[in-house]
This record gives sequence, C-alpha cells and structure tokens, in this order.
Amino acid sequence: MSKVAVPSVNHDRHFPKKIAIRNLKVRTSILVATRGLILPLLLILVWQLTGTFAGISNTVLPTPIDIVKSFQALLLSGELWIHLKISVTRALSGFLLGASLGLLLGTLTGLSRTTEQVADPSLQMLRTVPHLALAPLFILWFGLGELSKVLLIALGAFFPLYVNTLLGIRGVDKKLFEVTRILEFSRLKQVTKLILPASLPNILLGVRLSLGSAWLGLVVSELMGASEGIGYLIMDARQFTRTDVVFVGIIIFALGGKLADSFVRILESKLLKWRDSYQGKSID
Amino acid sequence: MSKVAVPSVNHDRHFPKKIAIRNLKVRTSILVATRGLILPLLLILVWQLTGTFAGISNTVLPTPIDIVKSFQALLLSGELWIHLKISVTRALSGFLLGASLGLLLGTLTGLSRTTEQVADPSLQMLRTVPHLALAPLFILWFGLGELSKVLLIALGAFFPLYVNTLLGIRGVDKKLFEVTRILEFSRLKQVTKLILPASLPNILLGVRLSLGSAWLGLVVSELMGASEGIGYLIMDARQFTRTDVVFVGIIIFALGGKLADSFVRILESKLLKWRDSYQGKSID
Amino acid sequence: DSKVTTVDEKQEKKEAVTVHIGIQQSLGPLLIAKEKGWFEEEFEKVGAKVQWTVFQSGPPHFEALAADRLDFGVVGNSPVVAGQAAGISFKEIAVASDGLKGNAILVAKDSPIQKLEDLKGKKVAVAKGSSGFNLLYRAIDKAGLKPEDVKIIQLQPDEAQPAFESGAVDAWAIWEPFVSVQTLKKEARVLANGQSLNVYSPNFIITRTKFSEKHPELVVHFLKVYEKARLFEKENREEAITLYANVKKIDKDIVSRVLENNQSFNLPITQEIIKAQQDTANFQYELKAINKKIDTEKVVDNSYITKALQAEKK
Amino acid sequence: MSVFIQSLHKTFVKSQQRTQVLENINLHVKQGEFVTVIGPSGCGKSTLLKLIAGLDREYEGEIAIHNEQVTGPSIKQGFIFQEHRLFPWLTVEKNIAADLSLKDAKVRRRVDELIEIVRLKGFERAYPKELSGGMSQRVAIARALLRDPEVLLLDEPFGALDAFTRTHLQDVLLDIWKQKQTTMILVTHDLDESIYLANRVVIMSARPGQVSNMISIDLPYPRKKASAAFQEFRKKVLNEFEKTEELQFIEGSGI
Amino acid sequence: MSVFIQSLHKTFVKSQQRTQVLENINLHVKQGEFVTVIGPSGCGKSTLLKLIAGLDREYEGEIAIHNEQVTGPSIKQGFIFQEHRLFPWLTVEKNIAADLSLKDAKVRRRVDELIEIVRLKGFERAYPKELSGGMSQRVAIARALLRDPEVLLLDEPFGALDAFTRTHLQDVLLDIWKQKQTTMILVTHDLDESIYLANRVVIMSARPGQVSNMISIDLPYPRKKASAAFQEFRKKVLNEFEKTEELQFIEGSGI
Ligand SMILES: Nc1ncnc2c1ncn2[C@@H]1O[C@H](COP(=O)(O)OP(=O)(O)OP(=O)(O)O)[C@@H](O)[C@H]1O
Ligand SMILES: Nc1ncnc2c1ncn2[C@@H]1O[C@H](COP(=O)(O)OP(=O)(O)OP(=O)(O)O)[C@@H](O)[C@H]1O
Ligand SMILES: [Mg+2]
Ligand SMILES: [Mg+2]
Repeated sequence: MSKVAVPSVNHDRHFPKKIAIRNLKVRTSILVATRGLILPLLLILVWQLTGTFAGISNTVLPTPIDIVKSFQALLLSGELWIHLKISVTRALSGFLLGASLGLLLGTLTGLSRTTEQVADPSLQMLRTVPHLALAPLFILWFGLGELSKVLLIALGAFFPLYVNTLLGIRGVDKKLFEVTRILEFSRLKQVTKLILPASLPNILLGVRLSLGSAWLGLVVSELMGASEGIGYLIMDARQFTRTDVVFVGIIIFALGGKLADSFVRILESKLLKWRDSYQGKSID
Repeated sequence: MSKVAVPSVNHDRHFPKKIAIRNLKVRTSILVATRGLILPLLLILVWQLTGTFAGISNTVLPTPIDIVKSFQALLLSGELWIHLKISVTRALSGFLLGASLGLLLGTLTGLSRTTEQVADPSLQMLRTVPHLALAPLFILWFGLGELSKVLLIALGAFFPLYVNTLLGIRGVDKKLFEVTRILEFSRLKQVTKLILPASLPNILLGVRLSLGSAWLGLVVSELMGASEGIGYLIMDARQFTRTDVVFVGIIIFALGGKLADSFVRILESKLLKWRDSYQGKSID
Repeated sequence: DSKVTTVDEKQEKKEAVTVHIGIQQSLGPLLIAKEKGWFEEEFEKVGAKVQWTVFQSGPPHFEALAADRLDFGVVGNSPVVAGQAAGISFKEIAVASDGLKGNAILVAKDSPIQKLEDLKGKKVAVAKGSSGFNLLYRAIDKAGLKPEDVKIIQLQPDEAQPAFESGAVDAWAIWEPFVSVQTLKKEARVLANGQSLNVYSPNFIITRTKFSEKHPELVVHFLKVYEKARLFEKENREEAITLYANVKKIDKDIVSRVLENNQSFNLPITQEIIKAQQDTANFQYELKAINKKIDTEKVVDNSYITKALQAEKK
Repeated sequence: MSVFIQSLHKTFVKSQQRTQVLENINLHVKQGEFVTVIGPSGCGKSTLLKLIAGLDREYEGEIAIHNEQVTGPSIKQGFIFQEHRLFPWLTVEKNIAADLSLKDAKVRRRVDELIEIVRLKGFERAYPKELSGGMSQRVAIARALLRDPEVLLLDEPFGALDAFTRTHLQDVLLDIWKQKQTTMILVTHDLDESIYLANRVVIMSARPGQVSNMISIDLPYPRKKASAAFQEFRKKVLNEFEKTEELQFIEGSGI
Repeated sequence: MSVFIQSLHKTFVKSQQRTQVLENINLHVKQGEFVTVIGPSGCGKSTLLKLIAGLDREYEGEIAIHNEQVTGPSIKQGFIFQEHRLFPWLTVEKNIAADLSLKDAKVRRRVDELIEIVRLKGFERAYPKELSGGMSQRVAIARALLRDPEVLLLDEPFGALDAFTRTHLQDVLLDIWKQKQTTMILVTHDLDESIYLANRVVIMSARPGQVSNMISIDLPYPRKKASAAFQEFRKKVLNEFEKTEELQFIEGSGI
C-alpha cells in the first residue's frame, strides 16, 4: 500500500488540554447566550423603529423606550417589587402544591392500571375546564383570600406534570422493570431507583410546563379580588388603557417564565448526564 | 426429586382461544369504562345531595338536575349546536395551525443546536406571556374577526407540542442515530424514519396537551368580540348570572377535552404498539 | 345611461365602508337594534355594511378603538375617563343614560349595615375602574370616611356575585342587571345609589374621531337608528321586555326592573353631566388611577346628536 | 433448591396469530445441579429461563421451584439476562448494588470484591454508556452474584467476553457453585463451555422448542478441555446437537 | 478499498479525567483483505471500528480509506454493531430495508433473499421485541449486507449465535467476500472464527489498546478447522494472545 496524502493532525499530546477545554467552555457559553439574544434584539430594534417612524399610537403599541421608562418608574417607586414579590410567592406556592400533587398522582396512576382507569378519565375532563369559568366556584368554596388564588394556580400546574409523569412511567423499558422484579426491589425502591430516574426526562419537561402554567395562572387568579401582583397590575392597566404598563407586565411574565425555565434546564443537564442521546447538530 | 403438589393448570389446548380472547377484550373494555365512571358519578351524586339539602343558592351552585335541564333547553333550541360548531371550528383551526408550527419548529430546533440556541430562548419567553394580556395586541394586528381568535388559540397550542417535540428528539438514542449515519440516511429519511418515530411518544403527548390548550384558548379568544361559541356562552351567562348555563359550558369543555384526548390515546395505542415498555400493574 | 350607472356602482363599491359597532352584554336600545337588524337595514341604504362586536366590558372598547377596529359603542363613565387619559381619540356624541338608579351599593337582606357609616371596617366588593367604583368612593367620602377605612376587594361582577351571596363580602358596589337580580331574587337591600348620593354614572355613545371626521353623515345616521330603537323600547315596553328576556334568557321581572332603573336616553351631553364627569376624572387622578389631569369637555361633541334629533323632529 | 418443569407449553399471541415457542418441556433439575442448555438461535432458551424465573406467567404446564409453584420472581432466583440490562443512570458500583446501599459496609466490601473478580477495578464510577460490551456484561454478572441466589439462571452470560476472561469467569462460577451449592441453569452457544461447566447438558431443538436430548457429563471437576474424555463428550454433544439442526453439518468444519 | 491507520491515539475525556483507550495504532488493510481483530474485553476494538467508520472524529493520528481521510460515515463502509441496534418501530423486513423502499422490486427481492440467508423466513413482519437475541443479530447482519459495502466493519457479528448458524453465516460472509472483494475488518472473541476467516489476525492488548501482534494466516480457503495446519495457527495465535493477558494461562484449559 502506498503512502497516502493525509493532512497532518496535531500529534503533540503535551498540549495543555485542561486550560484549553475550560476556555472553550466559557467561549461556547458566551456564544450560546449571544445567539439567544439575536432575535429579541432584532425584534426590539424593529419595534422601536416602527414606533418612531410609522407613528403608531402609544396607547396601542408603546415603543420599547416608553416601556423602559414605565418600567423604571414602577421600579423606582418600589411598586413593582411589591407586585413581583406577591406574585412570585403565589406562583411558587401554587406550583409546589400542584406539581407535587401532579407528581404523586402521575406516579400512582402510572404504577397501577386500575388507579389509572378510575382516576384518569375524571382528571382528563378536569384538565380542559377553563379557569376563567371556575373562578366563581373557587371564590365560593375557598373565599377571597390567598387560598383560592393558590389553588387555582395549583390546578393549572397540576396537569402538565401529571400527564408527563404518567407518560414517562409508561415509557419505562419493560426490560429494566423485569430486572427490578428479579432483584425483588421493594415498591418504594422500584419507584425511586427505576421509575423516577427513567421517567426523569419527561418529569423535568412536565416541571417546565407546570412552571409555565403556574406563572400564567397568576393572571386569572389575580382577577379574583387581588389588589397586588403582576397579573393584577396588567389587568388593572388594561382597565385604564395603560398599555405601557401592560407591556411592563408582559415583559416581566416573559422574563420570569424564561428564568424559571432556564433553571429547570440547568437541572436537566445535571441530572440527565447519564443519557446517551442525540444532542442535535451543532456548528460551533 | 419427589413429585410436587402443584395446582393443575388447564392443559386442554383445543379450547377455542380466539373467541375467548375476543370476549375477554369486550369485557375488559366495559370494565375499564365503568371504572372511569365511578368518580364522576360519585361526584354528581354528592353534588345533587348537597344542592338539595344544604340549600346552596342556585345562582351560586346549581344542582346537576338544574344543569341537565338547561342543557336540554339549550340543546332543543338548537343554540348549543351553533355555539359548539363555531367553537370546534375555531379550536380545530387554531390547533392545526399551532400544532403544525409547533411540530415544525420543534423538529428544526431539535435537529440543530444552533437553531435551538437562536430561537428557543425567544420562544420560551413567549411561552409565559399571558393570553389575556396579549388580546389587545391581537386586536390591533389582526382585528376583531376570526383571524385573531384562531391565532390566539394557535399560540396556546403551539408550545406544548413544540417543547415536547424538542425534548422527544433530544431523547432519541444516539446509538440508533449512529446507525442512520452509517447507512447514510438523507436528512429527510433521518427525520421520518428515526427521529419522528422515536420521539412519537413525546409528540403524541404534546398533541394531547396542545389540544387541551387550544380548547382552553377558546375562552380567552372568545372574549375578543365573539358573539358565538362556547366560551362566549359562558362569559355571556356570567354577565347575567346564569350559573346553570356556565356549568353547561364547563361540562361541554370537560367532555370535549376528554373526547379529543381519548382520540389521541387510541391513536397512541395504535402507533406505539412496537414499544416494549412498562404498562402499569393491573388487577383485571 | 346604463354606462353611467355602472360607474356609479363601481364608485359606490370602492367607498363601501364597514361600520364597526361594539355592544356590551347589557340591556339597551343597541340590543334591540341588533336583534331587529335595523342598523344593517338603515346603513345598507347609504351603502355601508355593519359589523357587530361583543365586548364584556367598557375598557376593551377603547383597546379596539385605539386599534382602529371599532367605530361606535356605548360605554360607562369610568372607561371614557380612562380612555381620554390614555390619549385615545374618540368623541362622546350623546348621553345614553344617567345611571342614577342603575348603580348601587348593595348589602344582604339581613345585613347589620344600615347606613353608609356602617361600612367602616367592612369588606366591599367592587370592580376597579367601573362606575360602581366611582360611586363607592363618593359614598365613602360622603359618609365622612376615608378609603382606608373600608376593605375594598377588587372583583369583577361575576366573581363578586358568589362572594356577595356567600357572605364573603359585606357589601357590593355594582350596576345593572346585578342590582335587579340581587334585589329581586335575593332580597338584597340598596344601601345607596346614584340618586341618593347625587352621583351621575352616565353612559355615553362614543365614536372614533377619525371615523367621525371622515363620515360625519354616518355618525348622524347611527344616532338616528339608535333613536329609533330607544323609542321602540319606550313605546313598546312589553315587547322590549320580552325581547330582552328571550335573548338573554333572564326573567321578565328582572328585565322590567332593570329598564325601570336604567332609563335609556339619546340626548346631548349637558354641562351638568360634563361637570359630573370632571369630578370623576379629578377623583380618579387623585387615586392615581389615571396618570394625568384631563378636561372632560374636550371629548364632548354634541353636534351630531343635535343634527340627528332635528332630523327626527322633521 | 430444585427446579421442576412438567409438560410446559408456551405460546405467544399477537393479534389473531399464535406462535408456539415451547412444546412439552419436561426438566427436573436437582438441588445443586449444574445444567447447561444449548440449542439453535430462537429455539426458546431465553423464554424458558424467563418462565422459570417467574417473569412471564402466561403458559400451560407446571413450573415449581423447591416444590412450590412459581408465582413470580424472587430474590432467590438470580437471573443474568442475555442483554445486559444495566440501569443507565447508575454507575458500575451502584448498578451492582442496585437496591442495596453502598453505605452498608458489608455491601460495600462485597461489591468491591465482585468488581475485582469481574476485573472492573478502576471503573467503579463509570456509567454504562462508558463501558464496552464485555464490561457491561461483567457488571451484570457481578450484580447477580452479589445476591447469592439459590438458583441462578444465566442467559449466555459470557457471550461478549474474550477467551481468557471467559475462562476466568467460568472458574469463578464453578467456585461459587461448589461453595454455595447453587442450582445453576446456564444457556450458552459455546459447546466447550457447556461441557466444561455442566453436570448435564440439555439440548433443545427448534420450532417449536423441545428438549431433544440430555447428556450427563460425569467428569470430575476441574475439567481439562484438552483431555480425551472431554473431547469424547464434546463429540457426543455435537452429534446430538447436529440432529436438531436443519442445516447440513459441514464435514471438517470442526465446531 | 484499503484502510490506512497511522499512529492513531484515542482518549476519552470526562469532566477533568482523561482515559487513553487506543495508543499508537498502525494498521494498513489492503483492498479485499480480510482482517480479524482479537483482544481482551475493553481493549478498544469497538472504539477502533467506530473511528474507522467515521462515527467519532475526536482522535489524534491518521485514518484514511481509499487514500482519503475519513471525514464521516459513508454508505461504502458497512458496520455491524456489537449491540444489534434495530429500529424498534420497524418490522424485520423494514429494518433490513431501512431507508430503502420495499416497494422497489429490486430491494424487495434482495431483502427476501437475505432473510432467507440469515434464516429468518416467517419473521418478516415481526417487531424487534418479538425476536430472540440471535435473531436480532441476524437482522442486523442482513441490514449491513443489503448495502453491498466496499469495506465491512463487523463487531462480534456472530456472538449470539449457536455453532451451526454461526458456521453458516461465516461461510456466507466468505462467499460475499470472495465475490465482491469486500475489505473486511471483523472483531471476534472466537479464536477459531478469527483463523477460519482471516488473511491476517490482529491481536490487541489492553490498557491502553495497542496492536501487540499480527499473524498472517496463509491457508487456502475453504479451511478446515480440524486440519493440522489450522490447529497450528490456532496455537500460534493463542500463544500471542496469551502474552497480552494479565491472567495466568491455565494449563490444559484448552481455550
Ligand atoms: N414477545 C414475543 N412475542 C412474540 N414472539 C416472541 C416474543 N419473544 C420471543 N418470541 C419468539 O420466541 C422464540 C424464542 O425466543 P427466545 O428469545 O426464547 O430464543 P432463544 O432460544 O433465547 O434464542 P437466542 O439464542 O437467539 O437468544 C423466537 O422465535 C421469538 O421470535
Ligand atoms: N463514551 C465513552 N466514554 C468513556 N470511556 C469509554 C467510552 N466508550 C468506551 N470507553 C472505554 O473505552 C474502552 C474500550 O471500549 P471498547 O468498547 O472499544 O472495548 P472493546 O474492545 O470493544 O471491548 P468488548 O470486547 O468488551 O466489546 C473501555 O475501557 C471503555 O470503558
Ligand atoms: Mg436468547
Ligand atoms: Mg466491543
């Protein structure tokens, strides 16, 4: 066989790889963050330009600069913090309640076909009952305080996690399940050592969707006799056509949702590092 | 080895198994349906009894019998059909639009890390923007007609499918992905023969959640200048404290949601019969 | 000859405008006109189409107005103040009711609250920015109380209702048809209303300024048709009640009470009402509900109603 | 513990189709006996082991362990699956410990011992995706051995191992067997292995799976593969096995 | 096509830890040559094949096929994976066809032929979960053969097969090799197999994986496993292999 013309590759294995890898990591994450900002920045630019030149009324579509000003005003008056704090508390309590129930019921129905057959049809019906229509009932049953708000949020947070957990469990490889039977795992160990880890990808997805639902549930729940909260802020501003404030609320919702989501995704990448799955084509 | 005392098992292999199996199937599905009805029936019973004896005002919580009566009246006048037809049309168009976009974008971001890094952060932000706050913008951009309604529904239907598709693709076994590389599948074949089937469980789950979102999206969308539809029916009835009609609406939402969900689950059991996964403990 | 007609037709088609009318889920001449198809009928004569849009409350009217998606509507006193403060260009072209009896503070039948002063320390449900909101604050003021003395709970009417009926709130500042439903069906007491407090809560017919400048004749036309419906309601009371009751599926006695409490007008906006509106605006500014001082007279334009009524007389 | 199988039939039902996989299997394995099973690919060996383990209860006939009908899996019956079936989210040592806690000093010591025995030192904290095929298989073996089962069912446990590691683990298995008197049922495709280990070789034929013959190997342990007696048995088994095959035996192929 | 590997090094990096798996591998496989690779479990055989196939591009050194640097997988390099890697949602025949359409008459005919060859007639429409281990492996073999690759990389392709099926498929492979002049690189743990098939046996040692020796087998095909010449080579290979093993060779164990 003749010698081939192959481009030479670095053979120097004394090259300090560790530092190189760390640098690469930092550079990659900066790159990733930048890519994520392209679209929003572009949007804001176009928005500001159309606002300035197309002359759309401020009450209809305030420009980013208007919104930033309102944001600043709300921030400086300290008002925003109060709204934010109360909303975050509500959303989190609702999420914790709804999500833990969703996880629990999802696990129970996932583990037992009989439980599923009894409970799932009712739950699926409940899933598509609109919150807006339920609000009066919640007031009737749970009064006007935080309880009905938190419960309404919990209701919204319940379903994504419930459905995802149920599906996750039903996606567990039967082969591994047989292993736990052979090794006579206790029911508890079966859940903690097989079923939860195996359905973790789905559960974490459920958590992300649930967090979103809880966050969105704020709006309807804060229509019920709230006088504070970001949802209230938005709906109040709508009553008075304060579109700039509505947008401040929208932005807070967007950022808050994204923040919560990113948090879960970081958790995801830590908890699922054992996975050997497709990571998408990359060009960096 | 001594003879053991083992209970005798049916050895007659001439037993007509086919018929037995079919009968068993019918009997099982009846049993399953019955189990699903236990909870709702119990609920209705308790509800009627408290309504009759605890004397809660009809305008606050009408009894099941009241609701059935209103249901009948609405049905007989033909009104319900009109509302239902228009709502189903809206929800379906919104779902089809949102879901197909969700599937498409989910696939694109799933396949390419770069696309994900560019598009996903913005989409995740958009995910937690409340519909109620977006309504004015939709009116501005798309008017008060069907378009804004369908688009608002589509927006809600988009996300569950998007997120589930993305995650489903990222859960595809890298080993199988390597096979498609070895066999030099075209990009299209890679998607249709590997990525979609492998993420099908998640995609179908996304479809279920998206259908739910579309259905629920009706309520908010029909707040925007609708004069027909189940969402409108509910909100109109609320204005005139026709609580019984509100409940008719709620029940339609519940049943409609359940129906759509059951449909997807039947699809699921057909499409996923190749799976060898845990099916839950059963006692029938 | 025929050629000319075609050209005319073409021009007409080009100019064919669609008039967007907003309607709330309340009882009034607009609903009669809508059910009878009078606007469609009358506007077709001048080559215009009619598009109805149903709104759940006043404020969304202004969102639609601002987006140039709405031309006419009938809304309450508070939303117009908010709309004006938000700089939306619209005109109040007639007053549709004075709201003296149509807004009230209700208490349950066996409530210990007998007079306004008793509200101190009590929970009162009200929708912020509504006419009831305005009335409540005036009542509090009149009783010599401060807003902080009362626990005000923000609730939209349909959520306030179960709260009120179940005793979760002690009083409720609300408008029709809730006032009639509660007084007739639940024997709720009216603690105070616009009349007893001498507080106007007028409803206005409004139009989008750009539209009225472009099609002044259509604005007049609108008011004429509205007048026709108002007269029908006034003159054929029984028929009107039946119509309302059927469309909204509510009891006739409630409808009749609502109509009693909420007499429909179609009149020029008087200085008295403008003054009342100015008070409301000032008061809302004090409460920081709106963020700038406004002159409520600026959005008043009585020219159309004057023309319309004159034409009717002829 | 003894294993008792009497007129066992197994049929898979799929929609309206029925495939008979095992027909009239009769097999009595005494307490402490070492039985190896050979047979053509797809003849039902794995299915048989799963039925014995109690993983599948849809069958006709009788299966009893220690004179009791099998009603489900039990920790007393160890099972090494044909595929390795490791938990992908657990490291090697945790996979071996599985439901037992590594904080328990006894478990810890035993796990470390087994890791040494299957020669995976240094890979205690590796995840399954970082292991080679043979390494995964050895983890699975260690996992089953940790539990000291009284019956051990092994489905081609050494299939992915090189000759030396395989011999080593065969000897490990024989050691355990002698020490603990474990009843062993081992499926293999390696004739030498089946004779090297077994008291009795069970030969199965295919479609449907039946026991076509059983050959007792009365050679003393440790056996020498090169010995004449061993080769004698090898020929005998090969001869019997040949009958089960549809394929013509190729002269001189020297399997 | 020829395969050319020069001073190949492969290191896996995990967090801050680096494991060297392959060290300075030099291997030149001529067009149409049949090379078998043997080596202890975990020495890097599968890793090497994956590198040659272009599935993993993180390495140092040179890999070229047909005088061109490998930049990624190609249909010309067939690969039979150690695990079977079937698509669980496709039936046997569709798994074999994979991206090709069975409606194409040529594909259809060839698939049927291959199903016959790997002896899976009657299982065309079975799903992978309904197959035995050996049957799955045969499906994977058929899938690779359908594509008539010019280089075929086989990672223990017959590991789960009984002796007869194994021999049959070895002969099938030799037939194809002779007909199509395919360049073959086959990893196996079966010494007989390695000698029965190869022009050259590559012996690897472990930690890190290195080529410890290469032995050319210049026996005419078809070979007879029982022949003295064959046994001579067997001894030679075993001898060399033994050196790579940390374990003591057990006298008379007769691997
Ligand atoms: N779930 C199933 N549904 C239908 N048929 C099945 C199923 N599992 C196994 N079979 C069939 O049962 C037969 C025996 O399978 P089994 O796995 O027991 O074979 P085996 O003897 O272990 O083969 P190998 O040596 O290849 O592992 C095969 O023909 C297979 O197709
Ligand atoms: N993704 C990975 N990350 C880290 N280490 C790995 C990875 N893949 C393989 N290894 C290591 O590389 C070494 C060689 O693995 P490889 O699969 O090539 O072995 P092999 O020679 O094929 O063994 P076997 O005969 O058991 O299949 C092993 O020590 C394994 O732990
Ligand atoms: Mg098997
Ligand atoms: Mg390998």
